[in-house]
Amino acid sequence: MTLQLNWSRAGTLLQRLGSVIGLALLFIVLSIMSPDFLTTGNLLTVLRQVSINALIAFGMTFVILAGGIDLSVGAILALTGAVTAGLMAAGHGLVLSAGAGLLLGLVLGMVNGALVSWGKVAPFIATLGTMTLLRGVTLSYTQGSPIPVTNSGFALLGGGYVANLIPLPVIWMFVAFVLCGFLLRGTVFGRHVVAIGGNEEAARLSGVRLSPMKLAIYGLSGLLSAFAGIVLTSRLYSAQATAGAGYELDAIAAVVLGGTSLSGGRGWLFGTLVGALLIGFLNNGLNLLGVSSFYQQVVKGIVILIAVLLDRRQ
Amino acid sequence: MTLQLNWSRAGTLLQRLGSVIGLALLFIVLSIMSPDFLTTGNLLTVLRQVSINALIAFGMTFVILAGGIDLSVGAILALTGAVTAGLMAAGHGLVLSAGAGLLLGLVLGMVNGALVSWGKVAPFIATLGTMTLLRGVTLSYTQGSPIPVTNSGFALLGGGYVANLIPLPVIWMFVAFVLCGFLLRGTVFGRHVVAIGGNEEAARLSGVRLSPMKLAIYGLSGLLSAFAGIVLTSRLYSAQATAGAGYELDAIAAVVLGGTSLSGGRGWLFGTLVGALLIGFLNNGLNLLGVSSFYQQVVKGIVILIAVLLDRRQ
Amino acid sequence: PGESAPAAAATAGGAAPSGTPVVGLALSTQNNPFFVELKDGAQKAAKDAGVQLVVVDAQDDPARQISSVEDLIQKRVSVILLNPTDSSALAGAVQSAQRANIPVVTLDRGVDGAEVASHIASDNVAGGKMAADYLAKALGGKGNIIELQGVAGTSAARERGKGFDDEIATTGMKVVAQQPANFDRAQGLSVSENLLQANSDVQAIFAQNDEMALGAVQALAGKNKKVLVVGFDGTPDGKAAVQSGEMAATVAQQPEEIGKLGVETAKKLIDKQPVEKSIAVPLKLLTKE
Amino acid sequence: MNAPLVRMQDIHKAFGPVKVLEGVAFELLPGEVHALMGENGAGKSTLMKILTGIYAPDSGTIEVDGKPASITTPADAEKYGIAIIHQELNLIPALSIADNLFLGREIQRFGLLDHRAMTKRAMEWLARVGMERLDPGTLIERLSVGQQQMVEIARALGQNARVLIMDEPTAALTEHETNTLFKLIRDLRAQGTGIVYVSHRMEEIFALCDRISVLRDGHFVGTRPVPGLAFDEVVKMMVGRTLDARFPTRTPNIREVRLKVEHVTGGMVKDVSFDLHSGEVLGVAGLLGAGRTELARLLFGLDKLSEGTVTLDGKVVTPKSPNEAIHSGFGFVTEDRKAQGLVLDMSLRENVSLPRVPARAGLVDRPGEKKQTRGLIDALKIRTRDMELDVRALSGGNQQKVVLAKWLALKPRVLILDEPTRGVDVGGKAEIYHIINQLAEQGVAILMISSELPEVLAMSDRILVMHEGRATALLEAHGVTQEAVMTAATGGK
Ligand SMILES: Nc1ncnc2c1ncn2[C@@H]1O[C@H](COP(=O)(O)OP(=O)(O)OP(=O)(O)O)[C@@H](O)[C@H]1O
Ligand SMILES: Nc1ncnc2c1ncn2[C@@H]1O[C@H](COP(=O)(O)OP(=O)(O)OP(=O)(O)O)[C@@H](O)[C@H]1O
Ligand SMILES: O[C@@H]1[C@H](O)[C@H](O)CO[C@H]1O
Ligand SMILES: [Mg+2]
Ligand SMILES: [Mg+2]
Repeated sequence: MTLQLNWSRAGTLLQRLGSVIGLALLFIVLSIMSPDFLTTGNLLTVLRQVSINALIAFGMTFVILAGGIDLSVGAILALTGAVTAGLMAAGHGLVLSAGAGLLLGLVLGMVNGALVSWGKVAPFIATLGTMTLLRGVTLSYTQGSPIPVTNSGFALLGGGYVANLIPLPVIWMFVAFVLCGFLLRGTVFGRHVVAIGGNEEAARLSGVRLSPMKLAIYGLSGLLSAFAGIVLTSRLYSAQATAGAGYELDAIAAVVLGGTSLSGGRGWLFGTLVGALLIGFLNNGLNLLGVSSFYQQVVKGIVILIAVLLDRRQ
Repeated sequence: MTLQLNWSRAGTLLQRLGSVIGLALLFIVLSIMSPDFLTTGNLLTVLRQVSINALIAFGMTFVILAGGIDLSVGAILALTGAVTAGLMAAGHGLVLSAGAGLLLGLVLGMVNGALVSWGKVAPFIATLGTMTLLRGVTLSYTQGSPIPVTNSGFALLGGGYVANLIPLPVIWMFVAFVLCGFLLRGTVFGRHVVAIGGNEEAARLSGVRLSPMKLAIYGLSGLLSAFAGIVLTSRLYSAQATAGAGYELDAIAAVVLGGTSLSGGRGWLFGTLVGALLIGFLNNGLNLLGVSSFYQQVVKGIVILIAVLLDRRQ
Repeated sequence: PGESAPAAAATAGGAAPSGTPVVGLALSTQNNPFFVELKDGAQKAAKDAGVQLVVVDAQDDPARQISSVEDLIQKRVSVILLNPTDSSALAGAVQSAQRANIPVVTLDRGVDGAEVASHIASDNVAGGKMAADYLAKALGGKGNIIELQGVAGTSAARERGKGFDDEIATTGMKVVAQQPANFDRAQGLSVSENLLQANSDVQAIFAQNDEMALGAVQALAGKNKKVLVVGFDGTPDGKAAVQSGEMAATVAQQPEEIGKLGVETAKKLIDKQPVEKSIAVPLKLLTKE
Repeated sequence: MNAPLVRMQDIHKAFGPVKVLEGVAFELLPGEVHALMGENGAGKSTLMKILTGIYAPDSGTIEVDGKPASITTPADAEKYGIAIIHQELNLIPALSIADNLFLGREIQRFGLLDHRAMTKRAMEWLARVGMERLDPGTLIERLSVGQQQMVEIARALGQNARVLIMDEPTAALTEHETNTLFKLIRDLRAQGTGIVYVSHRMEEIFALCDRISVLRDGHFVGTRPVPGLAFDEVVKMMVGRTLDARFPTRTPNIREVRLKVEHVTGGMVKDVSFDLHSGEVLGVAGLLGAGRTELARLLFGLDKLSEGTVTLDGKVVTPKSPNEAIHSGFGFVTEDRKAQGLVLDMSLRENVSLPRVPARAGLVDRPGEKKQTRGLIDALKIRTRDMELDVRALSGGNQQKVVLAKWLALKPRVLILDEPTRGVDVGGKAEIYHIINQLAEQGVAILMISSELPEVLAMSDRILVMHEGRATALLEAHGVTQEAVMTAATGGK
């Protein structure tokens, strides 16, 4: 019985390490194939590129762990970015504008949570609906044109550096990782997220309050998407009405590549970080190697499939 | 006990009728608001517009009923369309080219099925992988340029009329509807699809062979996507490398709006047809009413949400 | 290709019940300020000309565009202004309109395989050539260039690429890398970053529109190397970047003018006046001075 | 005795137009074990779910300690000191034992989970129910159904409730764990805890309970003290009539060897051999996790056999998949009807014909299917008037009969039954026994795994006893005692 237990632990660990090993392999291959790959500059560049997807994917990890899915992350990113830029353009300060953007993201996420819990709508379709709706709202709000940012302090948020070397978005990413990891493993909230994903009915009968939990979970996803939206807006010096199109799939891919089960209840945040890095390094590597963009997608598809085939649970 | 039985049946019927009632309401509202709506010409136009989505959504209904999902439909549509057009451009005949396209769709679908059954990859991520891969293959194959179609017989497939009135794609749609409906309700195959979606383990223990079934289910989805791709190519007089982007979401929306449960095991094909019509009439109506395209998305998002809120099971 | 006639033909030159003629504008997408300007130009002109303008948006999907053109036919508009998502896919839609006796005017991009009443656009091949000529002059005919391409499969990307690449081939300059960034600013940023990592010896970046060029500008920020960025379109953001020196130049189109000319042409068609088969809207290379 | 701990009065509950409870009363005293009895679907679980805040009653009152109580959520129930072990397992498979034990009432320090304290406490709780061998870090999904049931019990006990409701706690347990549980219950009773005990195992009721309340079709029939109460009287209260016999007698007609199992090994099953004859019922007994279910899974091709051969009617079959097993003549009534036996959202008709849909060339033969289903509904006395009803809406006992019906339709040569009467009421059990006998008479070879010893003893011709994956004894059922079986089951000689 004791043996069985250890074996089961080891099995899980091995499966989990699948993505880490994949990342390591990719890293080695790219280092050998491209002389430009293994430079501080390039690695930091990739980390910065990855940060947006990682921030969204951290929130997505909670949602997927709880057995849901959030297709509206890209749309929330676009709208909150636009609102933040719009407020600044209207003369409001950085703190108020960014704060309003974050709050909006939280609220929109909670609307998703309300649709899923009180409305009893399947998460896929609920967030598909809000995604469509919010994309329309963003287009109406921006009238299709980018909103330029002039506040130079705001531009630092996504474009600044620490110690003249490490891009600020990389710092945000790691701070978010530590906080979210802690939330997931160290708190009752995190425990209940996993419980809901594992067996919603059992969690309910054990006294887990599903509706507030779902509001919080989707709210967290909305909040992190909004934060990503603000960082992206800052990096681009402008808010784009169509920003974040397709980001939901990238985020889901990162989560799943990291070994979190799409049916909920099983997963880890570190895997999501690894998954996001895997995608980022792959994109970067293919560009460095000068692979034709047509073939890049082919390679990416194959890598996704190989990674999940290696990582699958039997 | 007896009462309960009748009640549960009635409940299901009422829920199912949700989408039908929704469609009827939309129909009435549009007839009143736009003088151009209720004309034979317009109704046939909408039916023709809907046919592509409906064909894909019929296949998607089987996949979703069996508890899966297929994100690769749009990519399969694009690739099979391109290959069909490419073969014709290379001088092959209509039948051979279209046949090859259909076969390719079937095989690609079966690859999805193999990944899901033998590969034990979650359907969402398996088809996300093939979607990415196939998009890349299509871009490489077409080198990003559309492939024009010159065969005038082929152009009839999507552009022709029966009795000088009913567009051929509408005929395809209804033929596919009848065949698929029969497959689902009248055959052992259909029975097993629903059983797998309802309880995969119980189905397996009852002797249902999961792997061949999944190959067939995803193969059917691929086949119908290919057929849609061929019809679309014919309508566009050319195969577009980027055709079908986002069609997976439209098809899923049609299936779910029609009352089929995303978690599998519950649903009907007629609902999917109604769902597709709902989306089609909404698009058409918003255009006829001259609603600003920015707000169209807002309206569509709201309609999706209202429809699923009405249609949900408690 | 023969599409037999649908019975449901609309009455020619139909009009809104109120008596004001209705013109349909089928846009490829509004996800780009370029088309928003085009639409603005058309709307202003419509007000002046006393016509009602109905705008439909295809979100860059040709199938969706066919549907919206069909919807305009059903609405019995008098003229359809078509900004095709792709040059090769809309011939059938154009023919349907003509069968319903609705003249079609193409804007910004043409339609292959169908006659239209008029075609109003910039010459994208020429525009690509202008960008190449500018760089040849600025770099003295020598240097390495990165090219950011638009959405693969769109005529704008194809034609600009062709104009640019063909002209570059006649000089001593070299396109060392080309990747699509899908006319998108965020993608312009990350693709540029990656390409710059791989190609350290680069003197210029040509982006097939301003959005991507602005992304490239961000990628260059903080690098103390001089790389000339040339964009295309002349959007407000693009022009501002040229003024501030962040971008070296942009091949400015006049989207508002395209939209305005479209509506004016439509009005002429309604009034049964003759129109020009092809109207070239001038391109202008904008640089700092 | 003092005032009642709990008093429920005039409880009404309907789901849609279906009246499930009509004016039910129930009273629980401190320090008593109170049996709640009734046929499948009588409303027992519903009543207890109302008491624990899972369902809201349509009307009626609940008093705790003589004061009106408002219990609308599971958390309310906990506040009043009411704990429940549900009829269905309610655990999170991917979380550890400790995580599950503390779900909803985690121990925290400074707002953070205190893992160490929870692990320590979990070990105490497990030891209390005799499961000290389990590591609190083990994932629930690694446990057998019975072990999971013990975790549920440990969790409920950990709440130190004054009212403890157990809805069929022993349905998945064997004698050994049942005895452990009874000892715990008696201790709690001595401390003044009130216990509601729901079970279809009559022996347990008489061995354990002080009073008994009976429901029939949603109506309250009455409450009686157990001492002096006759078995037949309880049955009469439940069913409205007396039962002919609990275990119908059968004249065994054992014929040639049908199934030959030789040195079968795989998973935790080690080197099991036995013969099973046409017309024979071979009972399989063993403790929790002895490997009985695993043996059945191996025979049915669900798990991979690492060694050994299986011969059916002289032909080596050794199934590699359920599909193959079915084709060679096996049927398998699984232990967990919800997870493995039924497609809950399909109709009774569709479930029954799932292993083989009556069809011609792939096209479903609807009339044939209906006829077949009608016949099975009659043969098994399944209580439903419409075969189109989703099986989800049937009571547990009737669902169990549907699982049986599935396999009867196939006419298997070897039928494996894993806990065939779990959760089935006395009447239903008798009917199932009757069917088993009929099948045996028709020459079907039956392998019957059961944790209910009286059932094994009464129904089997021979008994295979398993211990830690091995067959430790093969006994002639005639004249064998419970003690002999238990000795073999615990590995003793
Ligand atoms: N959520 C529900 N919706 C509709 N009907 C229900 C629901 N829950 C229970 N029922 C019905 O209520 C009746 C009583 O069910 P309940 O589970 O209380 O019976 P029980 O006495 O516990 O039976 P068993 O001995 O089989 O466990 C049954 O007919 C059942 O089908
Ligand atoms: N999926 C699994 N993975 C690992 N071990 C398992 C699994 N399922 C069961 N086991 C272990 O195998 C052993 C045998 O379980 P099995 O279900 O065959 O026992 P059983 O005799 O039928 O008892 P029960 O009455 O508990 O069903 C148990 O110790 C259990 O912990
Ligand atoms: O001319 C336009 C613009 O350059 C735009 O940026 C992309 O599409 C082209 O058709
Ligand atoms: Mg019950
Ligand atoms: Mg068992």
